[in-house]
Amino acid sequence: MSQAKLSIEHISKSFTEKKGGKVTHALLDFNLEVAAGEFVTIVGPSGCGKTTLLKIVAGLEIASEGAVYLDDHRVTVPGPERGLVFQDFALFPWRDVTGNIVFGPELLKVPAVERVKIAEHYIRLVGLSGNERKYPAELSGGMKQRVAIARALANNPEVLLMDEPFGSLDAQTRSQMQKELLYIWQENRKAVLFVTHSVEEAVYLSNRIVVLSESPGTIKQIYSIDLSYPRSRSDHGFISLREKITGCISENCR
Amino acid sequence: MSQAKLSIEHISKSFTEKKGGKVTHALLDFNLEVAAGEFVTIVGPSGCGKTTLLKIVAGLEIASEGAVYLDDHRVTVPGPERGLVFQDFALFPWRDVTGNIVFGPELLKVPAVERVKIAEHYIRLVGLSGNERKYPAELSGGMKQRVAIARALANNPEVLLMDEPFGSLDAQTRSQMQKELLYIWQENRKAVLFVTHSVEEAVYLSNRIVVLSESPGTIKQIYSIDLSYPRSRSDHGFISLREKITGCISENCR
Amino acid sequence: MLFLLAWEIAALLANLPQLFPTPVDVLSALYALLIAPGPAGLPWAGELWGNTLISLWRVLVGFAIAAVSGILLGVAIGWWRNARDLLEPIIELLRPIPPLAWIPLAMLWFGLGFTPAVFLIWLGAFFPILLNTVLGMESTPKKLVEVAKTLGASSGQILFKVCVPFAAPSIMAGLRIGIGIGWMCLVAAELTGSNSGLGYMIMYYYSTMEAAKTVAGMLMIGIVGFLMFTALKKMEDNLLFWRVQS
Amino acid sequence: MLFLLAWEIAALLANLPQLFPTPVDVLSALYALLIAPGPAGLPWAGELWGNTLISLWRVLVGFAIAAVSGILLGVAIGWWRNARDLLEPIIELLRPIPPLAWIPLAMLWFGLGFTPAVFLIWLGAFFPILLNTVLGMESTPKKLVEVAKTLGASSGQILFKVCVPFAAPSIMAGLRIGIGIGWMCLVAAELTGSNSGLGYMIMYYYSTMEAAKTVAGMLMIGIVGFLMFTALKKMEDNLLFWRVQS
Amino acid sequence: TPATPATVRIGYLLGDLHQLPFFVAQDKGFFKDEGINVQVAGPFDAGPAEMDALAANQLDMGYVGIAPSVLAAARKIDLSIISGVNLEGSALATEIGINSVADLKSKKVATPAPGSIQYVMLGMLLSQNSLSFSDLDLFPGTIKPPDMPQSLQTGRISGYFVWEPFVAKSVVGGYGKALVESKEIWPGHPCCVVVTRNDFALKNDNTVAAVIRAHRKAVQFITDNPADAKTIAQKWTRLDAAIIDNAFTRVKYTYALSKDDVKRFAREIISLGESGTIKPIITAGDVPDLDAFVDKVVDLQYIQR
Ligand SMILES: Nc1ncnc2c1ncn2[C@@H]1O[C@H](COP(=O)(O)OP(=O)(O)OP(=O)(O)O)[C@@H](O)[C@H]1O
Ligand SMILES: Nc1ncnc2c1ncn2[C@@H]1O[C@H](COP(=O)(O)OP(=O)(O)OP(=O)(O)O)[C@@H](O)[C@H]1O
Ligand SMILES: [Mg+2]
Ligand SMILES: [Mg+2]
Repeated sequence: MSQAKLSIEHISKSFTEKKGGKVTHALLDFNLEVAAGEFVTIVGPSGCGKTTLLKIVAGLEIASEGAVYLDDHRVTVPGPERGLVFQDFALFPWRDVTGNIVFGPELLKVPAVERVKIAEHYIRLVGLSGNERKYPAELSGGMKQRVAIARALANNPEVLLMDEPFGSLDAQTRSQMQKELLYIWQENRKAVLFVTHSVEEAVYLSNRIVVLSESPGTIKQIYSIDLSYPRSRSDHGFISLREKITGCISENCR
Repeated sequence: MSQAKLSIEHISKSFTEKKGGKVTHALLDFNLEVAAGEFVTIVGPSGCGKTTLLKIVAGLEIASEGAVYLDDHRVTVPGPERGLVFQDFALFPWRDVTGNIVFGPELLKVPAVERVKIAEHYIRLVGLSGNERKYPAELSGGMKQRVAIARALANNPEVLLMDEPFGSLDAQTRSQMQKELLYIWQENRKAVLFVTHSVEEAVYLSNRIVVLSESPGTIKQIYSIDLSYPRSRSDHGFISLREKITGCISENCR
Repeated sequence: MLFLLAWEIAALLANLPQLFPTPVDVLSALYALLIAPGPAGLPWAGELWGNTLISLWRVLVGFAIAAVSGILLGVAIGWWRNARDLLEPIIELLRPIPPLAWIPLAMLWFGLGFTPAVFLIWLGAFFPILLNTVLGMESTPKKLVEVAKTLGASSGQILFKVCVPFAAPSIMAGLRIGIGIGWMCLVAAELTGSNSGLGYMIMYYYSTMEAAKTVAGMLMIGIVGFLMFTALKKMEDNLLFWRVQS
Repeated sequence: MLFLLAWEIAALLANLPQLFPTPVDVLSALYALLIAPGPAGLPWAGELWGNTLISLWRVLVGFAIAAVSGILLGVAIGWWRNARDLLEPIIELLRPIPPLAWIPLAMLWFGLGFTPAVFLIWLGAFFPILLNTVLGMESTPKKLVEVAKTLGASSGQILFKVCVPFAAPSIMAGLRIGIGIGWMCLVAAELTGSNSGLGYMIMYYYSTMEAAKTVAGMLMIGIVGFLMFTALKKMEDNLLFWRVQS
Repeated sequence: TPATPATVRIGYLLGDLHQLPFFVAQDKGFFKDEGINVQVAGPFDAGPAEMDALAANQLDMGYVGIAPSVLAAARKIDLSIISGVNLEGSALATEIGINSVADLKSKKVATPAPGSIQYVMLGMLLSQNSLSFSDLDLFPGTIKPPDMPQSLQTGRISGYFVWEPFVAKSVVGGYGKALVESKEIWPGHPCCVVVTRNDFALKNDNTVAAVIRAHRKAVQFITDNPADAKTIAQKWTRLDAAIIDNAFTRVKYTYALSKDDVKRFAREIISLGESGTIKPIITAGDVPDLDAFVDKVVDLQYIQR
């Protein structure tokens, strides 16, 4: 077997509509390896199977075919070593910001004093200081998303699975969050599997970018980004790569 | 009184935390007029009060102070002449894609035959053909968002209020949707109040752009965009405006 | 099966056939009741079936009225603050009053036999249906109501196109509780001058100290109740297929 | 007030004091019951208060057991398919069996007075609590369970940190239905060889055909039931403040 | 005999052997012979419920205990007691080990509902023994007669005062005995009676008379053909022959009715309350003039026609 941290082998996934009965093939023979400490981003059109892929890796969906290995062990159920930031946040409505963020540590029976510290740390990190006691219903869209990110990070997983985690953030907050994420990733050498619709973001963050084709999701092209961190968005190499990948998504890949 | 289609006068809004009891000022003395057929975009940092503003205009939140006028009539309750695309989609889980889209026409007792036509039209428009009978739980994030857009459009409102309507879409779908929106807007001369985090999108679409300051939301600057439609993203005027506004959001406005 | 065996053994050990008949006794009592002539209304159906049919009809009518009135009132209470403020105190005062205590008034208002029995069954089934309808209405997400409003829904439309569909699972659970309690009230209901029905049959054999037949009647109540429950559950699964299973 | 007036007029018009006493009669009966000596256990409390306290205690004990057992079993059924497959048929068979039918067995198993009464109250309150707990458990959004899983929650943790909090509103509604039905079963419960309690008191005065005192007892049941309901409601509002109001 | 049968709504009590004349009259067609179409209303599980039904105009006539009918009259329900049904027929059943009424002191004892004839007679018995209800641990009405034998058998209670066949049940079962029979306390005491709503009787005088004629025929039939009567009893109550036989030794069927008996019953219930033997049920305040009360309530004309 491979040396990869995460290896996704021959995954296919199809769904049958509850009412219509039509079968949707969300993924078809998908293969990918993510090395330890690698930052891989998936881009592709809406509905091509990105979320489905992350959920299969997280162990929340069962692949119709194929298997996922983490450190050479097959994974079939969710575990705290793979943290997922959900596309639609999925906060616990009965817990305030702090309560949502410390949910994971609470499960691991981290002592209360330490939990307070963790909460403070991540609340500051995502820029939500002053909102500790708000409940999900009292948060703006971007604030909810940041709570979801903080909740996943607070659990300190080995593999971070992030589904459009910055989609609801303004440019400034977003670039701040990108920097924080890169910092965390570099400090802890986590493996990151990241989904975004922003090619610029993908190029700014990733070691490799996987472009998916339209449904059913198969790999259209994989790009390795050899630019050194921190990257500059106005750098010539950056821009040309961005253009190339944008073209690949919509038409043909070079 | 004014000649504007929509006029927002001296709006302030504050919330009190349920548990913490802290008061958040979401908006402070906000004033804006939107002329008939005008496309106005609001940009600003996460949590600055954009959603709150749209909800007040929609009649879903009651302003702590100030008033909103539509064609010189004060509005306090929601009505179908102001259509809102929600930031978090809010689809009806017990209705399939078609069912969600025709919800509005159904309320207006549009005959079934015509409803079918409306549904077909908007499903094609948002690129969801083939997914008519899926239920919200069976849709991807981007698909849900498109259903929400189609649902609002299918009701053919005079004023369109759109809260980050393209946030979960890939670049290609997004630019397609932008074109469709411009087309609909130009054909019907609707007034549009649009929220986005993408300055590029704002410059591409709007007649005017309103930049909000951080919480509490007050107007930092208003930009008029005199470029003619259709606009080119690589146009020099486009790029310089984009840069100017981006700078204004994060720092100082010129 | 195991359950039956345990019962047989326990009953044999207790050796109190009067209070605690064995399953064998009960089965032979069931058989005896099957072949005995039916009640006045339905003599062709045999005592057991005849009385079961009569009771079933009473419970179904009472339950149907309870379902309609409980859902309507529940929707009203969940919807209008005024309706809630007006009705809730009255309802909550009346709710705990036991069905037995209503018997005299039921007789005064409804005479003897069918109607007061239906009334008492209604009383039992009504409140759980009502409460669960209110629960469902109240837990409708604000967001969905807001969407409907911006699409121009009138209050009535919000009610019937948003709140009621959303409350459906809760209402269905209320119906299941309600039909159970309706059945449960059967004995009390058939104490008001009935001379037919399962509840009457049970009371009759109770007064004649034929324990096996009493238990057979109880068993029949259990079985029919179970079947009705299963039917409701089937209906629910069909109606609420959109519900995501966890 | 209006309600009382309507009652007075209706009762006067009906002119059947035996079936339908007027509020004035009932109030004077209430007064008479307040000053009469209390039941054997609590003679100092007066007949009305003494019996109310005794019944209250029985209902609270029965309800507490029903709450604990109903929630636990409901959680188990909502959680483990196996528990559901095993228990649901038995429960659904037993559920519709009327409390009156349980009286002989209750007396056989539990003797006289307190324990069988508590058993019958438990029977009444248990099933609604159970069903609403299952309903709440089943409607927990899949998403929230998934989040908890990716954060490493064990089954038990998902149960107690996700499903139970989510099911809380539904469970609370079940508790409210349950305590209502528990009270409602009081008369039946106190037919199991009691000689104190509100249910007993009602039965007593019903037998001696003192209608005003019977109604006074019913009213007391209604009032105490209402107070318990209100207390539960308060508790609920405090516990579930995070619920968004629509 | 009228040309078209008159319909009468008659109530009775569930599974009560005392009301055998009603079953016999129906079984033998005596009502039909009199041109009466009986609409059986009920059965009721207790006298007060039957009296409520009468008050609510859901019944025209009823077979019921003397106690509920006197109570009902004292509570201003406009009825008349117009015939007897049976005398005696109740007893105090106790554990084998109880040998005197005094032995029951502080023991658990069950009776039918308060105000019933059995309840009143237990009061009389205690009073004769210088005891009162407060000397017993009494359960009036909350152990149903069918449960009494078993409660005795399982030792939950030490005695009970009840009508047949529930005394016979314990005696035949061998775990109880009839310590005191009701006729020892009050020889020839009334038990079940026939009542009618006065406004009904006023408008349907002949019909009521015809019902009572059929009733008398039935009582006579029981006296003349005890064996046939037992068969009918078995058919209607479905009790074991042995139990019915045993019960028949204590129940005396008669249509006779005496104003003095009714008066004595009313007086006993009032004075037991006054002496504190029982909790007051009817007071002198309810029935200020006992003679006038009895004259109004008891109507002997029908058994004489
Ligand atoms: N639970 C489900 N049941 C049925 N079909 C589903 C389910 N989840 C996803 N699908 C279908 O699978 C396909 C892929 O969905 P997925 O959510 O993975 O897309 P995505 O790439 O994440 O899209 P987006 O960018 O819009 O979020 C879609 O056609 C969707 O309709
Ligand atoms: N229902 C509510 N109760 C309490 N506070 C609220 C409520 N809705 C919004 N707020 C607060 O008001 C402020 C503005 O929220 P709003 O949703 O308008 O922001 P936004 O500009 O839309 O942000 P985003 O870009 O993240 O969506 C936030 O601080 C938020 O916490
Ligand atoms: Mg997705
Ligand atoms: Mg917003």
